[in-house]
Amino acid sequence: MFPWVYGFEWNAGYLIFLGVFFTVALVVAGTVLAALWRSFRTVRKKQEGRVYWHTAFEELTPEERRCRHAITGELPERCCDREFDCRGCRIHARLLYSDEAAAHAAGSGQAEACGVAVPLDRYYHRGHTWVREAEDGTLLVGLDDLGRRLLGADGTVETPPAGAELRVNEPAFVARRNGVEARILSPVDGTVLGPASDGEALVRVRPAEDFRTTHLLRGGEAVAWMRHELDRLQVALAASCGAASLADGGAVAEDLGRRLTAREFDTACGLAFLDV
Amino acid sequence: MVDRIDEAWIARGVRRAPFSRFLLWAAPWAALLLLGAYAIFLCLRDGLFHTNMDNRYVFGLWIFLDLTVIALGAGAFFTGFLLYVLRKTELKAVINSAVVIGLVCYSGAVLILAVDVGQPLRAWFTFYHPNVHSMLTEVTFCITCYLTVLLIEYVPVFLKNRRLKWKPSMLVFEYHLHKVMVVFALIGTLLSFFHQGSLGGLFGVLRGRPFAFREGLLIWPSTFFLFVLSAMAVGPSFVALTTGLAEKITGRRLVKNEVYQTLGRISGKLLLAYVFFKCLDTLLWINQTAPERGFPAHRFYEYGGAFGTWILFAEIALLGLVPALILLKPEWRARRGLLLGAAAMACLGVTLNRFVFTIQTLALPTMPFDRLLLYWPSWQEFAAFGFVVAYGMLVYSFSYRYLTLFPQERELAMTEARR
Amino acid sequence: MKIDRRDVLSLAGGAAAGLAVSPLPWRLLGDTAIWSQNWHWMPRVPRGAIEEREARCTLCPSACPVKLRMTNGIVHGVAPNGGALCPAGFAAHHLAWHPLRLRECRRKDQAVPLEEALSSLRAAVAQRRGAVAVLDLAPGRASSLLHRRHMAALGGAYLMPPRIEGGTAHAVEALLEKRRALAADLASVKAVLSVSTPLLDGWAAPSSAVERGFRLIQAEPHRSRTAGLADEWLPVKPGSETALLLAVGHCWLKRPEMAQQLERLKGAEAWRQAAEAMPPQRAAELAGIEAARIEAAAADLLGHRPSLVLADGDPVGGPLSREARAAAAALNILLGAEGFRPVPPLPLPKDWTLAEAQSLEEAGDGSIGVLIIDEPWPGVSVPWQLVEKKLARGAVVAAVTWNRAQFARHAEWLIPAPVWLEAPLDAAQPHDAPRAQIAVAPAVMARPKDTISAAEATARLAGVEMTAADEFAALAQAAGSEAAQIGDNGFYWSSEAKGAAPAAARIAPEQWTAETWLRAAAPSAASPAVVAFGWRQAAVSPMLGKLWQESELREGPQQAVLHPDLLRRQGMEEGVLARLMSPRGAWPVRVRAAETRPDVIAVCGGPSLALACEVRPDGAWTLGEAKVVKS
Amino acid sequence: MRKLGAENKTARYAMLIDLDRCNGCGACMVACAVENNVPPPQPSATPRTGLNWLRVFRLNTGGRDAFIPVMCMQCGDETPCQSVCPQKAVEFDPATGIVGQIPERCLGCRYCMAACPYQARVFNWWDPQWPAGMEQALNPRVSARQRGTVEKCNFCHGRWQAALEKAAQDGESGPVRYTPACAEACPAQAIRFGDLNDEEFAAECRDSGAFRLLESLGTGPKVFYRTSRAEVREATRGFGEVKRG
Repeated sequence: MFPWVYGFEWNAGYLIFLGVFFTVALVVAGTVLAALWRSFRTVRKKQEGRVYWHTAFEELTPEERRCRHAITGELPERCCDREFDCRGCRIHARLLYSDEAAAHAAGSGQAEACGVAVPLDRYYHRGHTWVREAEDGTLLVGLDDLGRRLLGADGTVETPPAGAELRVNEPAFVARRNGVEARILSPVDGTVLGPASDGEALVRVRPAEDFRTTHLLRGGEAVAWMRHELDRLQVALAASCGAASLADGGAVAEDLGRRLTAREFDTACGLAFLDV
Repeated sequence: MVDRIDEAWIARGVRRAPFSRFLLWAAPWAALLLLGAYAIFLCLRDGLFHTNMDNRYVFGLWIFLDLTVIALGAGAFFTGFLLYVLRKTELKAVINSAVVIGLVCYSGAVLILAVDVGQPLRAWFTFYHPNVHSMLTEVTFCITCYLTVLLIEYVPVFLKNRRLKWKPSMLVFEYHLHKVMVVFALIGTLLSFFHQGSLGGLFGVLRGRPFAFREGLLIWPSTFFLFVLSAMAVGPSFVALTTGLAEKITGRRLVKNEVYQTLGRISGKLLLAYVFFKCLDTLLWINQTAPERGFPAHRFYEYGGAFGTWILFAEIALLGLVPALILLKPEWRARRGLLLGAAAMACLGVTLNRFVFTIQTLALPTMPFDRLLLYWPSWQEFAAFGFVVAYGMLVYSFSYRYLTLFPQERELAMTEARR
Repeated sequence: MKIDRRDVLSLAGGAAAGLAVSPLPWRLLGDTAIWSQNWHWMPRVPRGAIEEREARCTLCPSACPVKLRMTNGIVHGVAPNGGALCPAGFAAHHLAWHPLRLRECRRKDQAVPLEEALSSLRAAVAQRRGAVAVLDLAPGRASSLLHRRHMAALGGAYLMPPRIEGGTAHAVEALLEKRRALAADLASVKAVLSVSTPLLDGWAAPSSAVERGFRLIQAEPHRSRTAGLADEWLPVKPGSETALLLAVGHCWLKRPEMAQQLERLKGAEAWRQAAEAMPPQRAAELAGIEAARIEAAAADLLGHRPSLVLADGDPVGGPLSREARAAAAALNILLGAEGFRPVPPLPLPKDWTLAEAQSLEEAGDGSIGVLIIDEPWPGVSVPWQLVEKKLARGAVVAAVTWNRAQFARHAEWLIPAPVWLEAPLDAAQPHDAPRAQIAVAPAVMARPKDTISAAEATARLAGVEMTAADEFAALAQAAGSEAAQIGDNGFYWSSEAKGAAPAAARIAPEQWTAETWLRAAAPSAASPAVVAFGWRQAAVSPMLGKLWQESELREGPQQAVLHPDLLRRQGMEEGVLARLMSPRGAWPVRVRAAETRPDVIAVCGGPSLALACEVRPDGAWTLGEAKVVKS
Repeated sequence: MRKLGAENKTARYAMLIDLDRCNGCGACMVACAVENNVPPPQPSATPRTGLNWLRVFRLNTGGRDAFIPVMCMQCGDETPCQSVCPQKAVEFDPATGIVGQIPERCLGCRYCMAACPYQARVFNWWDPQWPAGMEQALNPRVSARQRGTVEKCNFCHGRWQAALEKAAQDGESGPVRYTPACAEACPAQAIRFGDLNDEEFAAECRDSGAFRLLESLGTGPKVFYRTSRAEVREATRGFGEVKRG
């Protein structure tokens, strides 16, 4: 193998053969080392969240990746190709004309879908969290009604400490119940100020400088989305939940989590919080 | 309670059998594994007299097994090549499964090779004091490198386990490794190409064995290229076959039909090309190579029985041409049963080809006063064979249960539920 | 300082990288290689200077000159010294470590000191419950002379096993009015008809058969090595030998010159009637071969004179029937193949008196009270039945033997004997040449403690004061200047025939009628018939297994040879283990397909195969009742 | 006669075996095994698993038995085994023309055995074992065998080495003369050992009656055979014996 080991010969055959071998070995080792180095850098830069969402989004089914405008019926069947970040999406921009218009689309009032409350005074994230602007300009972030019902009274949500950075679509909270853990994605960019004082929200967040709401659902769109979500959930759980269905006028149970077996609950959490 | 013990390890959105059922499935394989381990232990402790190999049958069941699983395991490199290099994106649905199959096949082959050699402790000599003119050196280098590559390819599949993924550093490493996968796919293709080829060359260069000897192209005999082509042809078939079997055994839909169609189509085309070149090679061998070395080719088939001309016919026509035609005709290919049947035939064909090159080559006498000898493996050989099969089944079963071998499974499960 | 996981990992990584560039792993790899060559169970090759020494191989009467290669007093190579050697000779030095070697003195299943055995035997001799006798399984050695001397001192008997080699020669003597020996000098004959005699396979002094100039016709049920090398093989049915030989005589009867020759035969008329009643067609029917081949053989023998007919039998399978031997002898007399001078007497020291040499068959039934069996290497086979008959009630049997196989079941005392190279080299008389020889040389290797040669044992019983070495020296002195030197203190004396012949075996044809001859001419009824054969040298060294176990060159001990058709009919495959079932017990045999009569199973064995045989009233022994069955 | 000179520094050792003389006694096989420290057969060894560097085959010629001793042919032109060994455990010595097998380097992959058309190579399926004590009688000039490696005839390398040492002591140069164990052992003197650079011996090997086994494979064997019996020649003839080109 080396010139100083018996059996080595200085001829073309040996040089080509061993040359190819050492090249292959170097490329393999180099590539693995490069991947390790890049991982190391990613971890140091605290970009794990981004990576997480990137790979998680890849695994979503086309159904789950359906564009918000397809859910409302504005567009024919379409899958999101921007990992649910509509902020730079040309189609989204074209349909909404401007961010301003988007901001005004949010109104007030209370809507509901099959018994799940969808207050219209807030923005919804597709991972079942919402954002509401408080009077002081900070943001309140909380779980929506479906998320709340899923976790029920026994469930807990672990929130990040004050000062933690949140970024859109990156895991922010961890929901726990019955030994099932699920990551909850952050709806906004910002810094956690601390737990929210009102019972509804989870944390209070100082928005990042370029804070925008373009990527969040609002108004009627949110209601349509919620219906779509309930439908999805119901289909996924159909096998175990029996005949009663929302379409027949059924309503979502107040403590949904308790009605579900551990396995179903696990599936439901994955579906709702987009944690695959 | 036992049934739910490992729930936290199973991916969300897919259904797996209760743990007890899984144990029930794994137990016989584990038993076979233990028996095989005992046989291997005997061979390593006492020597190879535990096998029925002899000075004529220097290669027996094990080398045949090696050649076969490596040919079938070619599905891994070729699917990777199709996906990452030729961008057949639909094959993403089976790439993980193909990687696991490749890993199982190659590691099984290396394992059995380590038992098969008389002095396994000296295995490193081949690396340290290589004779680069030997096909076996090429085989050893390539198989080791490619096994390393397969292990690296397996790492992201493994790290995507639900529990492991929870650790951000694992996930990040998986992500970056996945990003450079094209490099491994390319290197794997190169290695596997040479490796399959040199396995073919292994017999093609035996100038003392006119039955196996073939004329060369550059420094390689024609079998070098035929082995590569045949492995490429049956690789996708084997992936389709295993996927089909996994669907049958688990009772779930794992990949979309288009994946089968793509695999079948590619396999069919390559198989046809292989059959063409194999015929060409056989004609050349019958009319030129063998007679030139003093052995008229008909003498090889004079013994009849297990080694009559039927074996040539079965290898080329029955298990080569027929499956190729089935796989090429879209209407036939569209029928799952026919498609899998043809895939199975193609796999059998390549198995028969490897059998011919290992066992038949050694069975035929070269010296005029010698005779045809037959060989039947000992229980230790069968048990060690069983060890590899059981090992493969267990690794695949565990991988299927805890890792995402078929990314489309979740989607298909939901579509099914909607229906 | 807080140590976190990363520190541990980087330490491990650094350590691994550092280790790779250190010599340690490479050294370890190198060590595995050295280790794999030096397992503790692998034998070490002896070290030391190689000396060469001249000697003679005395394992058979050929007494071939050899060169011994030795290191540290141990022989590790035997090479011919200006001659030839048989395969057994090349591994003969392994005999000392043969797996069957008897290493301790035993009384039945118990190890006893040698002295206890000897004093107990002395006491038995003193009690005199019957005669004292030595059964010498390798007669014709210098040690045989010592035995006879010791027995003369004790008033005991010296017994020889039934004659197999040389059986025809003795039958000739018995059939002649005037005693004359057979010309068994193969160097000068032109044609030989050999009936079941392993002429080219260790028979008599085998070195004489290496380059043969005679036409050989071998009549034998299976294709033995001799049959394979013969110019013609007559595959006769076992038991039809007498018929074949009578038929050959039938072909000659019409010739006018035969009448004169026939007159010299004792009981000529009976033989003539028998031969007339056995035309070749009848014999061919009995023997299962074509009549034309018998006629051709008869013509060959007449056409290539001097010619010879041999029907000695196989050293393991036993002598042929008395009638067959006599029939062969008759043919030899017709051929005029006799007429050489008988074996001359050995030169002996003047004061020695020797006990008469008797055949075992001649000893009185139930007469022996103490029997010493001398079973040196190589001994011949004797069925135990033959020995048993001669023992008195409560007789004491002691076997002075090299091996644990043959007499372990029957003798009360087993006394370990030194083997070739450990004992003085001592060759036996050849049977095929009318010469007498003594070949004695001192031992080459140290003998193990507690071994005693049979001659030493009988000397101790007889109270002879001289050591064996002294007795040999006395023999050398008697041989005088005619003897040639072997090595340092050895000598080789041989003489062409002159003087009186030794005692003949008892074949008494004068009372025989034509019916006696014809009755014996019927072949064995059993089908398939089982016949025994063997090669005396087979058990010299396990290395000889190369010839039959690790190749198909020849048949070896514990092998049964069957025709492929018979093998198929018996439902056996080549190489499987089967059992030889005889009324005397069961023996494992490995079956092999070979060219042989399809109605014959030939079982090859070492000397202990004789124990499976039945002794017939005519002195022949056979495996007639035995079967080879699948195990 | 041998031409001694600068151009003749090397030897091409060869054997010429007279099949008419061979009577299949097997002395060569036993002498070979004893000389080269080959262990005696294991209880379950068969002709297929046996350890014979030299094997005498019985030829079925229809008539009188004929025998053919087959050992490593020390192929020259295109040694089939040397090129296939993955780790250089087979070496062709240009100074003697002998194909050497180095068991210490052998992995036991047996590829060389598959490559050899003469089946002259054997594998140590067992740990070599001698009956207790018999290892004292091993040949000091040859190393003991080892399990899991391939073995073959090397024209008694130990004897060549000894002859070389003796020649060095005597101050002789050039190729040495020696006799391998089988040639020494043959009671019929059927095996002759010589040097093809020796004109006289080479001429005998080129003799019209002399032939080699499977010549059509082009391996260039250096073991020559000779027979005057037509049926024996027929039984040793290769399948087609078509000449190349």
